[in-house]
Amino acid sequence: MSVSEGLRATITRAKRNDLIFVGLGIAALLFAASTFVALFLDMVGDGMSRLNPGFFTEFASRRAERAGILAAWVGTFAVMIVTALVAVPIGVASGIYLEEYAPKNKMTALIEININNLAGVPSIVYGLLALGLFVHTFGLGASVQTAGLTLALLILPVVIVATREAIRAVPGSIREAAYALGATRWQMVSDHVLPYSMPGILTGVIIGLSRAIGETAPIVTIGAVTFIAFLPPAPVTSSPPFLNFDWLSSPFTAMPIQIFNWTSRPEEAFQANASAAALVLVVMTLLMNAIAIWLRYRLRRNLNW
Amino acid sequence: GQQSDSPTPGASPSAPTNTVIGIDGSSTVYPITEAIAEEFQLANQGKVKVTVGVSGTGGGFKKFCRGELDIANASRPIQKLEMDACAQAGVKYFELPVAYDALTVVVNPQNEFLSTITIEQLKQIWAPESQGTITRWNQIDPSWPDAEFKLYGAGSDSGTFDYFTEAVVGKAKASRGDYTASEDDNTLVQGVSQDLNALGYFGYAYFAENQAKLKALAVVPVAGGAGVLPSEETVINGSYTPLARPMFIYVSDKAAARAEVRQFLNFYFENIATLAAEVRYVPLPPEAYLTIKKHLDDNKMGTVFGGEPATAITIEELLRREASL
Amino acid sequence: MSQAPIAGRLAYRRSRHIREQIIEWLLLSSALVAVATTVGIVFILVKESLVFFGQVSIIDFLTDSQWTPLFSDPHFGIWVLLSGTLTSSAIALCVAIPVGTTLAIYLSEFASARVRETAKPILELLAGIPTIVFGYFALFFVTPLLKIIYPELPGFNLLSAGLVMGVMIVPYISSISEDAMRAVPMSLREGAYAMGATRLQVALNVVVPAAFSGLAAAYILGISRAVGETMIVAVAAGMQPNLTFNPTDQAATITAYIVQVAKGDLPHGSVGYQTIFAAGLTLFLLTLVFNLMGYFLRKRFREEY
Amino acid sequence: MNDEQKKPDPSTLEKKAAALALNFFYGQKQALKNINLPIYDRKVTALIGPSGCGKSTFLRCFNRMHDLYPGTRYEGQIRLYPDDVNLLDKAVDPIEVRMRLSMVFQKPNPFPKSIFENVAYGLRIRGEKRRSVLMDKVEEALKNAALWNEVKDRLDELATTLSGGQQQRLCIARSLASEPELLLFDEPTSALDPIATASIEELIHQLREKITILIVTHNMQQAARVSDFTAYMYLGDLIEFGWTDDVFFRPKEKQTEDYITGRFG
Amino acid sequence: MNDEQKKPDPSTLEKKAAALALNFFYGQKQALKNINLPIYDRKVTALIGPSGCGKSTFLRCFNRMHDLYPGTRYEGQIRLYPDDVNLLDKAVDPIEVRMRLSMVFQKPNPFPKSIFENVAYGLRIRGEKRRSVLMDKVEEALKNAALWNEVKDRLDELATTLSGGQQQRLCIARSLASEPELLLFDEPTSALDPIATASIEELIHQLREKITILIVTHNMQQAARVSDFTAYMYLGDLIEFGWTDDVFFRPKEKQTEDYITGRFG
Ligand SMILES: Nc1ncnc2c1ncn2[C@@H]1O[C@H](COP(=O)(O)OP(=O)(O)OP(=O)(O)O)[C@@H](O)[C@H]1O
Ligand SMILES: Nc1ncnc2c1ncn2[C@@H]1O[C@H](COP(=O)(O)OP(=O)(O)OP(=O)(O)O)[C@@H](O)[C@H]1O
Ligand SMILES: [Mg+2]
Ligand SMILES: [Mg+2]
Repeated sequence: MSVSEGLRATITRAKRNDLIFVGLGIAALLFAASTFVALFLDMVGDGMSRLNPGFFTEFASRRAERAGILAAWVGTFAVMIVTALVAVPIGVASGIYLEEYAPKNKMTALIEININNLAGVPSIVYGLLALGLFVHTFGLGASVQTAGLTLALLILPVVIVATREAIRAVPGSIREAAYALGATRWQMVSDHVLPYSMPGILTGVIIGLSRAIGETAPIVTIGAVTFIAFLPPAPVTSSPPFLNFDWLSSPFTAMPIQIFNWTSRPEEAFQANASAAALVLVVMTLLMNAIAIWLRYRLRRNLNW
Repeated sequence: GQQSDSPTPGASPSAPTNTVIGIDGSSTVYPITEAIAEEFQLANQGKVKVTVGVSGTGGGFKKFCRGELDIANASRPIQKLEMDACAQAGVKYFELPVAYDALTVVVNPQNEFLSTITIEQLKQIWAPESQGTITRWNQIDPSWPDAEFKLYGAGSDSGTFDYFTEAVVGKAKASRGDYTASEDDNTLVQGVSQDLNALGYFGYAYFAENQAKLKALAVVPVAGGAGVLPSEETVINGSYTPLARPMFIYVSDKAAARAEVRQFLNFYFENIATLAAEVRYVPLPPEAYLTIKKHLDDNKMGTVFGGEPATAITIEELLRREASL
Repeated sequence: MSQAPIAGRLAYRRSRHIREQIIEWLLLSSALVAVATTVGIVFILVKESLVFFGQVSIIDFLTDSQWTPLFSDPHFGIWVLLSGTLTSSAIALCVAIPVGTTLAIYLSEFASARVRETAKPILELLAGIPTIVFGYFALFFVTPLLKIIYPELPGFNLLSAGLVMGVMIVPYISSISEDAMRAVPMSLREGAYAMGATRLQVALNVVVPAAFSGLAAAYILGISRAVGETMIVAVAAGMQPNLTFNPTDQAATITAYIVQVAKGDLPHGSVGYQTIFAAGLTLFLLTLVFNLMGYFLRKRFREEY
Repeated sequence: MNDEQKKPDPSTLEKKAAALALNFFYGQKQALKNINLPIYDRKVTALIGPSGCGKSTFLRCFNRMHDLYPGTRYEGQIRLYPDDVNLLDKAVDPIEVRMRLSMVFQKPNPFPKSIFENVAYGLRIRGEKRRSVLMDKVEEALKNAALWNEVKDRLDELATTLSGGQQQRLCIARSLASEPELLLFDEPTSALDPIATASIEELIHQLREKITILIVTHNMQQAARVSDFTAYMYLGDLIEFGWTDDVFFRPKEKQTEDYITGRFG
Repeated sequence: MNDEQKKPDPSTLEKKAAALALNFFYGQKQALKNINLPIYDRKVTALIGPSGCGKSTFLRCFNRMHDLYPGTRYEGQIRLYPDDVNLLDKAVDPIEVRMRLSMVFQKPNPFPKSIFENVAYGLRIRGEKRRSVLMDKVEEALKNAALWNEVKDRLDELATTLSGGQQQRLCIARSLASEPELLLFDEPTSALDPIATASIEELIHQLREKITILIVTHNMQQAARVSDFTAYMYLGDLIEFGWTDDVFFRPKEKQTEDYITGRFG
């Protein structure tokens, strides 16, 4: 090709910069990945020895080798159920409102700024809110429901934002098709927008929950208990009315609290417990994320507009 | 029913097997109460449930005085503000000392020149006025090396901090600020064990579990006296002073009226001597427990400290005060 | 226009109309939960802070150079905590913004679809790790590592807390930035490629400016996360309130202070305890300022492809 | 132009709808200017004109599509016969209008649901739940859209797996299933290949036996092929309207002629 | 068709480029089939054909745009004259190719930068840093693109604030600034209104004095108006190529005639 030598030199230089950047990109990727690997191996090294079945089926104990995370994982599980049950309907409804209903006015702008802001409010501030509002004003105590509600508020912006993004990805042509057939707004939303944006919404919910599951600061602030050698009452009973909501007001402990507590124990052996519990927690979040990725992949296959 | 005035979460009046004894408060007292709760539940096959939280002494009293707790763990006596809150809410309480903790002054194990320290020297090191001026070992004692020391101590939000400052500096909460503070004593252990010029203090349990990494100093209570190392013996005989401090549980009158709480308290005092030692605290002499237990039986409520911080309370002194109730 | 009664087949159906209205109200009220949350946060923080400012002058709060609220000689200079917060955040951002942006550019513009689809979920996993785990990672892994290079480094320091916090934030920044860059239409890139630009030139000259508002959003969220992060600094930065901007010092941050006092032994209602609300309010306002800045930046530079 | 022989005076024909002095505004921008246009019953009316002249805007007035977007404003009337009501009247429920006037869009937009559910959707929102009725109507609509043979064995498959031309016929079947009185087509073949286009044109030919059709197209050849009447629009004005072969071969307006012979602008 | 009088035998004309036995594949799918097409120097060659026939695909082969996407494959040659190199050769750097062959796209795609920076961009990546040189060339390019008068007072404003037609002319100016040898236009007016379209067509008229142009259009009137040569493509095949008025008025192939008179499919 006939381009001037000067130009060719410029091109060569530009292409060299390209290569350098690729190097940087890969380095950044390796940096992030290796941190993760180091962290993971660190935990495995410290905690692996404690990961036996008993670790999952025993309550906490003052003897490190006897202590398990039964109450912690059940508590985390119960709290996550409340969180999901509260955050998902409210968050999805808010997202629908903002995308499909809200007129473009001051109030909508206010709600939007507000949600954006909430997404950046430090989790510890939610803890203070929960302490003042749920624990003291509403008298809900340091219970499953308080923690669930607190974390629900915490992840609400995540769910709303994910919902809105998923809804926005549904092309306008689908909406117009439904309207043109005589669908009302709600029929359009419930028959089309909502089902088609499900993968995105679910991903957002799971990512929100996986953030909530590892949150320590807010639950520490509301004062979750640490030693608890029993489980919340079962939600289903053998006698009518078969449902039991006592578990909501039951005291509980959660994985991050358990970890936090064990790390501050004087006995060295508890550090292994803490690592093992942290490992379990990380694996739990990994699993949730993996499910989110899988769902996103599975459900999106059907949606090629 | 017996529960109506005790809105302990999860309590269900119709099913006494579901009864929960709610305990919360100091993280320092926590290991003792946890050990007791664990054994108690085992002994009971879970018929009575116990929860133990760590909201801090203040957080514990806050809930306690709102009637939300049955028992508050406290690493210090109840204070004026909290007494008022309790009085206002009509919560009366039994104050029950349960064990002693020996605040331990530690240095790096490779520290050759220090094995004994006087309260006077500690005061010089920790006094607020020393901040920025007294920073080197040889400023305390010319025979010590000319090197900067690094201080490690309890967070200023903790009872440990209050007690140490009162006992050493002479005024609660009076301390220099340029030291590494942590609520998590393990991080202090970590700090001292890695730092040749470190000096720190924390609960005895953390020293006991990490003896290989730390060196405890013998403390000389009054000038010219002999240094005393912290141990069960020196605490009980009162020679490890002023850094031995009592720890308490507070039981609300309404809770104390409940059978299962009584049962729990009985269990508490039957087993405290062994269990406290197991978690590295110093139990009181058996006769002390009898006296304390008797308050409960005699319905003697209230505090013997009048809402003031107190230091240098040897077991003897404590018992004297208790007797006055 | 004729206002004559409309033939039955075209008139409004009342029942349908009312049902739609009710649904809209329900959705709106969900959206208002987010507003209520903010109101709740502000209410609790302001209410409790008023008690505090009743006893401590706001001037002292803003100008005092010492933070010893729990000492016998109390000082309430919030700048001391702010300096810790700002320094640790600045360190974190120094890591997170370059690494995150490089990664985003690499993944969006250079990497193959395979690499991208593998790397993104892994990065998102990093975001899902409980921060308390990161905290101990900083204290027991990173600090000793740094000490090899710089033996003078104290066991607690802002540097390692900030670095680890930066790593924690990388996925937030890279993920959101990458989404923003991928949303830049291919036609813009093709415009530049067609002129003979290299990949890096296209990325830096076209894609990055076009995705600016998305990048701004990512950075702002990163800042909010850094400022609001609690457990990492609580564990690894030391708890010594120091008016310092030196990364190798130890220092307390606002969040670490709050979480510590929240579970400490102070009597509730005392001035010392009340400080956590004043500190929380400061933190809230700080993140609010950043988030509003982000909002207006986004609005101002909203992409019009 | 296929019906050249039998070409009566339009005024003798029955009207299905008519725009009367219709103006339309996007915010400040006027997109339609005083349009008067009859739509004759069971005839195909084509709307042609350069891009941006307001063809789609006009079409979307008929089923009140603009109501969905804020800042739009109608003036004048669109009367629907035989009811003889103004579709644009505030008292008219747009949902009811849309149930009677169906629209097919430029790009095929099947719902990402099964083929069956796509066609049944119009009936479902009308409250029809009986599977057998749905089945019958779906079959009928697919037959009318000349798609039945191709999809009868795969009614449960996702509609998005169909080819472009099939998707567009599916969208037509979806519109037909609820038996609309007027079918609105907005450039229904512009996203399709020639073969698919031919099949849609063939379909329009068949449908006009039973149904009134208003079709927007940018393709003059197509307008010439499928329509009975043609309206030529330019920058929001209706320039000319008449029998298709008149408009194409004997245009009254110079502007129309220029456009049709490719000399405008 | 405007140059009917002086219409020499094409073989006497100088070639700027030529496709020789060109095949192109998107993965398994063959989009171009054995295309042989000369592009004459300083003439406008129009590519027409139904949607999906491969016009854009062909155009994009010239500046190796397909290299950006994985799974694409070229076979055959595109020779560029006077160097007489094969543009598709692996040894040829696509960046160098793109620096000599400029492309204007269907939708205006100005960079989110100032008007000045948009036009200067090609020069900047060629390493030109002198403000005065840049200024001169930008002015010249904007004048050539008939945009200078409209934007000379607002060169520092964001290019996205321009109207659609102005944006497209800006994109043309951007291409012109780096003095390309061959300009590739892919439906440059399809997103524009008639007035903007007319201004772009006028511009093409002026440009062909200096530069070779290859333009894809779906608008046959436009092809007739602006081009010297026309190529008709169908489903990846080149069906007919010749002087524009020959192709339009004396097509050799029945297929071409059908398409042009609107009877294809
Ligand atoms: N949502 C809108 N807001 C403002 N103006 C609009 C909107 N939609 C269309 N317009 C304008 O209204 C005019 C008519 O647009 P319309 O879409 O009806 O044209 P059209 O004839 O269908 O063109 P095409 O053949 O390109 O589809 C155009 O000038 C267009 O820019
Ligand atoms: N990225 C791609 N991957 C696979 N097939 C493609 C891709 N892009 C285009 N095609 C196919 O290649 C063929 C030619 O497409 P091309 O875009 O070149 O058509 P065109 O003549 O430009 O059509 P139009 O007038 O609609 O722009 C079409 O069948 C198209 O579906
Ligand atoms: Mg249109
Ligand atoms: Mg094309």
